[in-house]
Amino acid sequence: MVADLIESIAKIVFVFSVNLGFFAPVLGWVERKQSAVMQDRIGANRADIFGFTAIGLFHSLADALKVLTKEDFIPTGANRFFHTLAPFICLVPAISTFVVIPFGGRYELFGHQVNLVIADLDVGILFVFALASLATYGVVLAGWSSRSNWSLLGGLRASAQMLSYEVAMGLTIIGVLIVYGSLRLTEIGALQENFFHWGIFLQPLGFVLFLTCAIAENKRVPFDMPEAESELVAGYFTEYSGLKFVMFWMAEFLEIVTISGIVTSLFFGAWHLPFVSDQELLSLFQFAGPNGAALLAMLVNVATFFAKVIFFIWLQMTIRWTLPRFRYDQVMRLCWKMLLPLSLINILITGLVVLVL
Amino acid sequence: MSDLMKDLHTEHMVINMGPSHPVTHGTVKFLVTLDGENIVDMKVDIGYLHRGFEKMCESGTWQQVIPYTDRLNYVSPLINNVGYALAVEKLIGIEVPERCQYLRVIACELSRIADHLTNVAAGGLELGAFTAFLYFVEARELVWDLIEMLCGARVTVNFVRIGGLKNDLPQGFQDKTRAVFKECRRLWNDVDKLLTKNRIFIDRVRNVGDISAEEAIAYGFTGPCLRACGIPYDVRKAQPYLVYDRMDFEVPIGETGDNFDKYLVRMEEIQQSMKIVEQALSQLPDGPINLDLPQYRMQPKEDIYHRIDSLIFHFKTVIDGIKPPPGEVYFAVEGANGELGFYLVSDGSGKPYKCRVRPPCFPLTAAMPRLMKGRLIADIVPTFDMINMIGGECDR
Amino acid sequence: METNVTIKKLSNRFPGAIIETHSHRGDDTAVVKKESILEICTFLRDDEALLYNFMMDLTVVDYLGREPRFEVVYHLFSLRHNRRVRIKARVSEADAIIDSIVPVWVGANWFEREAFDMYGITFKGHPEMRRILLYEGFEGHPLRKDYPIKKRQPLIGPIN
Amino acid sequence: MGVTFGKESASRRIVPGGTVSDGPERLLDGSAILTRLQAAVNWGRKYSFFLYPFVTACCGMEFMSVAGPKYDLDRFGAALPRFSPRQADLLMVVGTISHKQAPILVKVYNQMTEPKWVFAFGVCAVSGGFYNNYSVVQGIDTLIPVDVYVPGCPPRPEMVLDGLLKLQEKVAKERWSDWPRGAAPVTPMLKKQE
Repeated sequence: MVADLIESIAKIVFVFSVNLGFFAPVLGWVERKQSAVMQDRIGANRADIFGFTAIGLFHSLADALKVLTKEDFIPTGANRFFHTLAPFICLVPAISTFVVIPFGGRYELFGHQVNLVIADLDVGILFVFALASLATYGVVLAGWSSRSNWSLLGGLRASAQMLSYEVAMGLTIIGVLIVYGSLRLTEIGALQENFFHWGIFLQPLGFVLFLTCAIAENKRVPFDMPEAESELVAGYFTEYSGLKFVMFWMAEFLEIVTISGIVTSLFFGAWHLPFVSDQELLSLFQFAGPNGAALLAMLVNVATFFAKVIFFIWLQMTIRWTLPRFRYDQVMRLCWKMLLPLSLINILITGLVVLVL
Repeated sequence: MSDLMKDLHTEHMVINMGPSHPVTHGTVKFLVTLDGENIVDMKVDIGYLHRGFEKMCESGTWQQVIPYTDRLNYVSPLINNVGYALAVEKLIGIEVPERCQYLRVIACELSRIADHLTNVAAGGLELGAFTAFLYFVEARELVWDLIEMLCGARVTVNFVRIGGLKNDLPQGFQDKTRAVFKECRRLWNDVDKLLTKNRIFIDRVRNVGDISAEEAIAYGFTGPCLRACGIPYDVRKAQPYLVYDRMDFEVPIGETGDNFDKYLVRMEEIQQSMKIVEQALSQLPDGPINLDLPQYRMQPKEDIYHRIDSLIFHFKTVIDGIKPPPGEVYFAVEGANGELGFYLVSDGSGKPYKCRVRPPCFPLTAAMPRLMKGRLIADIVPTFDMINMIGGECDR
Repeated sequence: METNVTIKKLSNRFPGAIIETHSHRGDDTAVVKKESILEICTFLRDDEALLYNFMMDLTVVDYLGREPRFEVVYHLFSLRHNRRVRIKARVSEADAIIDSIVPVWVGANWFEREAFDMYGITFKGHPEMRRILLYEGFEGHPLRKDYPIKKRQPLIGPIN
Repeated sequence: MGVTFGKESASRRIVPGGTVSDGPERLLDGSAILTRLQAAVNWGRKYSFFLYPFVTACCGMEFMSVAGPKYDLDRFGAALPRFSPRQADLLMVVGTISHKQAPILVKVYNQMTEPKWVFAFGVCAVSGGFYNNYSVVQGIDTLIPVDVYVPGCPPRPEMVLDGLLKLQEKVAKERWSDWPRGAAPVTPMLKKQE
């Protein structure tokens, strides 16, 4: 009992410290640096603490300090309650989605079963979708409660876009569910032990469609209609300042991590190394005794998982800085006329193949 | 469906884009009436950068106008300089030496390259293609290096003089040009790959902001926007000035006049302008760059210091200004945005009686409501970019 | 010379409306009566031999001390014949009204508004005769020769 | 004896040497923790300017260059343009401000959230430049408080970077009592119709 409690607390602390303490600030830096590298620039590198600049990493700290001391502004005539609530509604789902994403397998440590996921729900993937839909409310509320035309337009665009892409995203997943026969993310992860059973090989079309929908759901370029800078000034968070504004940003960054985590879990073999099965990994570390071997294997798996996550973060950043922005009607057309039919076709083909085999 | 629409209580939303909005470059206000995302009506309000150009010109001497012309179309100041100088020279009835004419052609075309690079870059930026923007800003930086080498300033150059130029070509200009153009062509190819065949970009710009040739003429379109409609009107070809008749270049035209055609025309003109500069450099004759008419063009500094007659002329032209004979002229050059005309009236004194500029982007901006009605709000972005309204020139 | 074809045709067609003509530095110019400006512009645009389809520029010159005080100057261009012409119409200060040519060239809209803004000349029949470069509330017309160059009319501020 | 500066700072008496002689600051003066905290916050602020580019004229061309790859404003942590004044810290007034534009500039300034700084980019923003006529505001400091003046027509990118470094130095020396600045001390003169 106590061991279970310790295990849960350890996992929660680990996941949240990785997300909030590492990814959220570092991603701000990564985005700046990666864009700089892609554009032949140097990028932020001047902020120093006692002479150390740490290639600009401290700029994230500077941003945080400044934002914390910035005036918090609520427009006159705005709905104060919802205006304050909206960024929280955006941020909380972004943080909590990670609860169901497994970042490692099951290990036998000192006679105790360790399952590296905070909440091993049997409807894990549905939980992800449920929370993703909640984030829509945050955006719409932010747009509506700001009492500004730009915000309102941004909120309207966001509601239409996010709802549409949720439909398409839900359908793209069904192929995966058919193949693995489970909604539980740990189970889907465990089934991808064999390299050729990775989701990307079984569901290549599903992978492309899902990634597209996920980026659109996260409202990043080229799908950043709700905040399109050159059209809507800053979209739904035009009237937000200081910490609340940064909360929207953090939600966006954390969602990048979440998307990468889900893509890794569903399509990229979760925590598995390619060509190395769990048994082989354990036998590789035989020299450390059974407990040591399990511990080492766990570390390797967690590292593998986060390496894959970082790869997908990089991919999303590259897309962000390469492509121009869609027009609003084109985004909707892409969703309803391209992605939706394609995901239906994907389901059909998957079903037929599964039936025949 | 229509019954449903009738029952719904809907009203149009009026929003104010600008004058401080990312797409409007801070100098224009769009009063847009929206039905959802569709533009029902649009009003354009300009004048936020009205700096009293004509009033300032009338208060200075003829030569003192040249710095003000720099700041008309500040993306291609050399063309404004040349246009004004040519107009004054026409008013006086003089023609500058051949070498000067070639150098003015080079200056004009460098400016045109910089202008089109900026325009395409800004278009990319506002559509979210930040990387294409920075590639072309880099290319423009290189062209500016050339301009800086030629006249010592990056943006506001003040290079052309009535009856000549400030200075001759600097040492090593030819080699530098060759190196810069090589790099520019490489960046041009990169941007071409990033944008011209990019499906998202094409979807955003094609069939948006299109206008028929007849309507474009009625609105007074000139320059790349008119050529995109399929009318090959270019002042450099139609009424060749300087030595443009000796240059071998083509005038690219489009078909539908939409934003994609405007973009393609500008991209091709960058290439043609580079060709013109190369030809002009290879044909460049020797000789003086200034007219030997001391009542109009200042004498060299050595003469002013050592000869009393030069000193007197210098004093008279600086204090009183040059004195063109009374009369009026209109002279047009091909600016980066279209026909840039100068209408000058002289009353025989040292100050211009009237110095009017025909700003090419003024009628273009006036046509914005026509181009945007019934479109989506997002279409304002590429259309306004490709119109390339320059505040300094439009509002003067 | 074919350069003054336009002026010849104009003089033949509107003998009473042409006040004077000249071709200083090769720029064909015709000074016409302001009452017939709309008719003349329509003719210049539609006549097969002329076809002035571009209204390139419209401005006003203030000859302070002369009567009539203002000259409205139109620069036209024919794409077909590659030819330019300048039409001028004199307007007095007391009766600073002239017909709008927006029905002929829709592009003249803003040019006429600018002329109104800067010189205070009213264009009859213009769809939207209001200030364009300056703001509502600005008194006077800054490009008139009798407007002091530094006379400011700020919208905001204690200073300026 | 204290010296009083201007109307807007009339409530604050400043002693030569820089210490504020009355107000809440006096109680806090010398409090080591608050001073360190203030230094840390100033450090954060000076490396994290979110710009509001109020670009109107020719200087915009140089502004593009400053943000571009060769000069790269991002090195100093000042590359994120926020077009919503609520989120911006540094108002970059780039170019000529005409009388028609002036109310908008003041409005944008008032909309910005504290702390906020103003950067006058180019001689037109500094003093009106050579446009001394009926339509141009003779320097934006007649409308809003300005922190850094960078002259030049337009200024070279090097000058702009120098101005930014000067502003960083200034921010590093700020005190709690410098904020908030409040709205710009201007009143409408002519009634403007919409």
